Amino acid sequence: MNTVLPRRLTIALLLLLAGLALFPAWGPLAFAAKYTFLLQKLTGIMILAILALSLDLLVGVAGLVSLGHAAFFGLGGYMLALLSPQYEAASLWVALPATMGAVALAALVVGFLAIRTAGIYFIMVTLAFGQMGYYFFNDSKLAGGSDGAYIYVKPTVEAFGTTLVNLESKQAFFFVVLGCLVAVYLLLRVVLASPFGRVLAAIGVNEGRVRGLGFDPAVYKLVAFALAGALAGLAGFLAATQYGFVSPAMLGWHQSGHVLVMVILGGMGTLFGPILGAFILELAHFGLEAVTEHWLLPMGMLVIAIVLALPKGVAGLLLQWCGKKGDGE
Amino acid sequence: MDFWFFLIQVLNGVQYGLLLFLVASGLTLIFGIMGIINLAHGAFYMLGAYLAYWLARTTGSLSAAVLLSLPIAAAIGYAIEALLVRTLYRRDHLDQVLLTYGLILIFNEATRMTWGADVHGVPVPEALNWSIKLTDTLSYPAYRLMLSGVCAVLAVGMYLVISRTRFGMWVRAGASNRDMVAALGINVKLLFGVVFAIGAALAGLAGAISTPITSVAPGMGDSVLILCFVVVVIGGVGSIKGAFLGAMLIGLADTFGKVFVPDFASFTVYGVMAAVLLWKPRGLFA
Amino acid sequence: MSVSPFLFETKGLTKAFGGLIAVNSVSIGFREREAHAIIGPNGAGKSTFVNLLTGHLPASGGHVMFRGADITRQPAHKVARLGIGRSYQKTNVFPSFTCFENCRLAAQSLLSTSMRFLRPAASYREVSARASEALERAGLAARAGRIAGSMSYGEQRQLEIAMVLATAPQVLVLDEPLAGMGKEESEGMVGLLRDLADTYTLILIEHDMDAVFAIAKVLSVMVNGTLLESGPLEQIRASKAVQDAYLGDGAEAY
Amino acid sequence: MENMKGISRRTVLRAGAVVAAGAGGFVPTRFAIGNTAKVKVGFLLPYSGTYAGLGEAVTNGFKLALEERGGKLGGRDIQFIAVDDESNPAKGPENTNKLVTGENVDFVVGPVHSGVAMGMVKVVRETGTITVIANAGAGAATGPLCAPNIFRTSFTNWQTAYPMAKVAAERGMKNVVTMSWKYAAGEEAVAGFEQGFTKAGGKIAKQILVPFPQEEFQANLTEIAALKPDGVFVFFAGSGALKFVKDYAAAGLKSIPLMGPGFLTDGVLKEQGAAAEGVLTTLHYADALDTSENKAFRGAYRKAFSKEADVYAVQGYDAGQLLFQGMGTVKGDSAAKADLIAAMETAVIKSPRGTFTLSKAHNPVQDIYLRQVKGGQEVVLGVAEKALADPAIGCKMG
Repeated sequence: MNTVLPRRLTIALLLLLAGLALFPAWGPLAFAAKYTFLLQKLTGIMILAILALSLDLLVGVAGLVSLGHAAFFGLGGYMLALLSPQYEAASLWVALPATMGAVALAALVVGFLAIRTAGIYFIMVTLAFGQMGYYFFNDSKLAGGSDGAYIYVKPTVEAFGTTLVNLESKQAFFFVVLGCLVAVYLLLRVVLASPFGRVLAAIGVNEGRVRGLGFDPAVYKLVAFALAGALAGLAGFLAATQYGFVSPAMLGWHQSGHVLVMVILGGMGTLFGPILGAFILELAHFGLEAVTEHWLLPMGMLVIAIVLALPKGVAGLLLQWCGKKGDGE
Repeated sequence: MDFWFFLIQVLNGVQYGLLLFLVASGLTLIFGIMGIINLAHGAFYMLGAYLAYWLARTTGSLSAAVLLSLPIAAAIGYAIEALLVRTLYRRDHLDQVLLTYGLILIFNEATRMTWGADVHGVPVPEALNWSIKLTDTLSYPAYRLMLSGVCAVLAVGMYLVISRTRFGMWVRAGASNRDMVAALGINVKLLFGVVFAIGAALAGLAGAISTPITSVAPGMGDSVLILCFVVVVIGGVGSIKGAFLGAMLIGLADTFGKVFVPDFASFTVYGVMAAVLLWKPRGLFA
Repeated sequence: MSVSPFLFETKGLTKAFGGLIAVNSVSIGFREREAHAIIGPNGAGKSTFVNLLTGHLPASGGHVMFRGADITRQPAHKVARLGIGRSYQKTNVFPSFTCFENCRLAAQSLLSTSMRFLRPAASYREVSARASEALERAGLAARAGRIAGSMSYGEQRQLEIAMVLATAPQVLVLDEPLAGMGKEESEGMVGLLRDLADTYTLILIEHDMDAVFAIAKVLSVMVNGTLLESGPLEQIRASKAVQDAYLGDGAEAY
Repeated sequence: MENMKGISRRTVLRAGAVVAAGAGGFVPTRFAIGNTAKVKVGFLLPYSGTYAGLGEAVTNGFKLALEERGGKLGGRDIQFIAVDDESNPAKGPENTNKLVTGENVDFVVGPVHSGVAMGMVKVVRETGTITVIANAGAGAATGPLCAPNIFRTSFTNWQTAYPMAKVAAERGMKNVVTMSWKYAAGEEAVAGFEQGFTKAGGKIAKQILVPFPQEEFQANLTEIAALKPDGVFVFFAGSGALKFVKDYAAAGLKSIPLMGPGFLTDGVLKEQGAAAEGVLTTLHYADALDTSENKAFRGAYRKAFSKEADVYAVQGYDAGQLLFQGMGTVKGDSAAKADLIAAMETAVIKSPRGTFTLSKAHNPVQDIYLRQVKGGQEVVLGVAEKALADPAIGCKMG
């Protein structure tokens, strides 16, 4: 995949981003009473978009189809729950690095074992590890078992005794998550253009050849797995912060499958595609649910229609349009 | 450990394994020959169960219901292959995953719209509604024994078909090298359609004959699907022999896990799978 | 023990797949800057031999020595790092990358490690320079910006060579570089390989005898997994055994 | 091939239209203030998946209660807003938020699933929205997490299990095996039984917990047979209950009394058939309760929905009654929260299950019935425990 996007597409994506960032300005006018809810809904979707982005590094770039990625998402959430003192706030400066570090470490261990396998076997091994994580939190008394656990007070973001951002404010949290989404996207763009990213992308295309050129694919895949895990942990951390609640279902394979669908739907390996995928899937869900209680039926049809009509996901379609009309290459 | 206790637990494990095998064999067949990861396989299991429940109530006979639900499941399988799956052979595996994921949603919801969300059960046929007494408290239900018998017969039958017939040769060829099937000058379209239909029928059959010992409810296929994937992967994708061994392993691991390490019961199955794959990353027979 | 006269050599190298012995105790020595071709009929075990040589397959027995060190058990990526570059029989480039990106990736082996995350790969000047140089040498400089998958077959074969060159190897192991090429394309490639033979140690697997005789100075002949004979071009041409077993079989081979 | 493309494109278009229609659903809503506006009641219930039937029953029961009372709450018209909670705990907070923040509902009624309840409680504790739990029995919701605005018209898992211990002891059982899925509801119920049973001098031979929601019980049934206990106490519901009872009978264990909270047979009794014969259960309701309230309720329910009412419908019905009484006292002024809560706390609900009041933790203080399956019918043997209140350990209210 080319590392530079066509100009038209860049402009279109920036316009979308601006629209999103300005939502707190136009949202109240357009949606009145529903604004606050929609603000939270959008925040939630952006968190899932971060998760989808992190999975795209594995699925779309390195060709590692993980069906256990939600385990790291959930672990991130649980880390915050475990690190938060019961009635006090955890400091973000401590809790976030600790969470991402711990999740990266867990991903490193799982990755070390899983990367020995390939193809459908990799899918299944990651699924198995994901389910193990799910059952760990479901069965152990460590953090509330199947009831889940609460985070009573949101983490504080302070520097020299002054609060920089109050995460209790829904609007502030919206911008924090938006910032994280943009930051993760840019980080992954930078990483993809780096020597590491080039090798990783090459592994996704033709692993044997990469080995022949003198790179050990296993090491690169492992690092990517840990990085994707840490970013999924960040998403989990944000998700846990948003509602102050974590439950084992965060780690389950349904969640993993859901995110995988976002990635494929949006367009694998394009980074911006999975973000669009997250928005499309969640908004479709939201819209369909409002129309019929049998929303799963049209949802299934929508998924199938997109597979049949858009083989490279929504991003593939956009790239094709912009590639044809735009100043491309 | 008491001898009878142990024996019955082995029987329990084997019986569970045989049932898993019936579902998993279709899954591994479809993957082996067609290269399709069919997430909707569990939906066919559910469909078989619902059809059996519905037909058993209309016809009053479970065996008639099972026999009738077989061709229906096969026909639906064939139709889905011809209408949807066929367009995706040249595509990435993941597109197929997505398509069949969409199918799960549709199947689950359509089932609920047709038969409602209630939980249903099918009574054990009178002729088999008895138990074999082994000790004063331990006994074994006859229906489960019959179920194991049917599964075992099917397993042997499948083994013979695959090792002795032309169709079996294609299956073996497909499992080891998919391009070869096309090279053999076979009507690939027809073969794929038939394989998909057979896979659907096997899953449907498993669902149908297990109705008396399970509960018929929406989404019942999902948990079976995951277990069957575990079975297929342990055995080696595309290998019927592997699926059989994998199913036995999972059946026994699950049974004895619950008895000996109840606190880790949910881990045992996935633990066994992780261990097998770390030892043999491509499964036992691949 | 005396110092081996060879840069790269195999000693009794053997590979068995189950009961089938694909490579049977083959010992060949390759001198520095020597163009050495390995020929033999289909199924002689040449490709397997190459895979053993470059660590792509684990050997069942025997040794591979490079600069006096035993590298038999080294994995492919380590072998490549030692300076043994190889090309593949089937076109094996990254089709979604541009021609230049393919080479730049190969040239990243210049860096002590590619575990660098934040600086763009394009900004490593020495890497880009070497990639350009390799493209130049392979005659693809004009094609640098093309998406590899959209280039002609012959160009992709050239790119294959350029990528190997970009890894700055000492030894080039080329597995049928002319396979599937048209006459004109072949001529260009032969010219390129002759040129390379001046600077590199060349190990060439090839069916096209015209090309082999035009490039190689030394020939080894493999039949049924064993080494039939190895020696200078003229010796092999004259060899009765080789003619009987291989060259003599059909005029089409010559 | 061409044709195929046409179809898929049309499907896309149609799906797109549905999405657009959905989006149209949240055009700006007029925001009227004062008592003339409609009261918004939000249902947070499963309308898809395994528990969809339960969600439907709660909804039906609730609507029936209000229709019988003139279809108004405190004189105001009612607008119902239903959100499918998908029985997904991970989405509990978000789905609650959809009602509370998105729709600004005055009341939340739900959910079925305990995990969803935990997520819901988290949100409504912050917003202060008056919430009636119409099923989920998680002890914590009216225990450590109790709050003035959280009510329950159903039960706690403890309540449905504890009285059975006395019954078991009275029947001379000394040695009992307990079994459940390994999840909160089951563990709480089993703990309730064990607490009562050991207090009465009995012994728990073994506690078996199986992974939720797995339904392969053979290994454990064989284990139970080998242990030869005097009785077996289990917590299962829905499809698990159906399957367990059938497997239990098929394994030849019918000679050992099977006991459990009423969910073991409720709703699946007909499907269980002869296998359920003799099963003893305790619950705060029984379909066969011979009271005029129950008969009237069941008749009305059957007439309205051409379906038999069940315990979930009763819980929904009583949630409706509770809100009706509360809103009646404050004359529809839902903004007067303190008065409203006080009115609800002191409400006396004439339920089909029998009259009940609420404890300080806002959980029903109710009779628990002992029931047994006889001749394929659930027969009420009597009251196992009169006016039983959940101990509400950890609740600092009142």
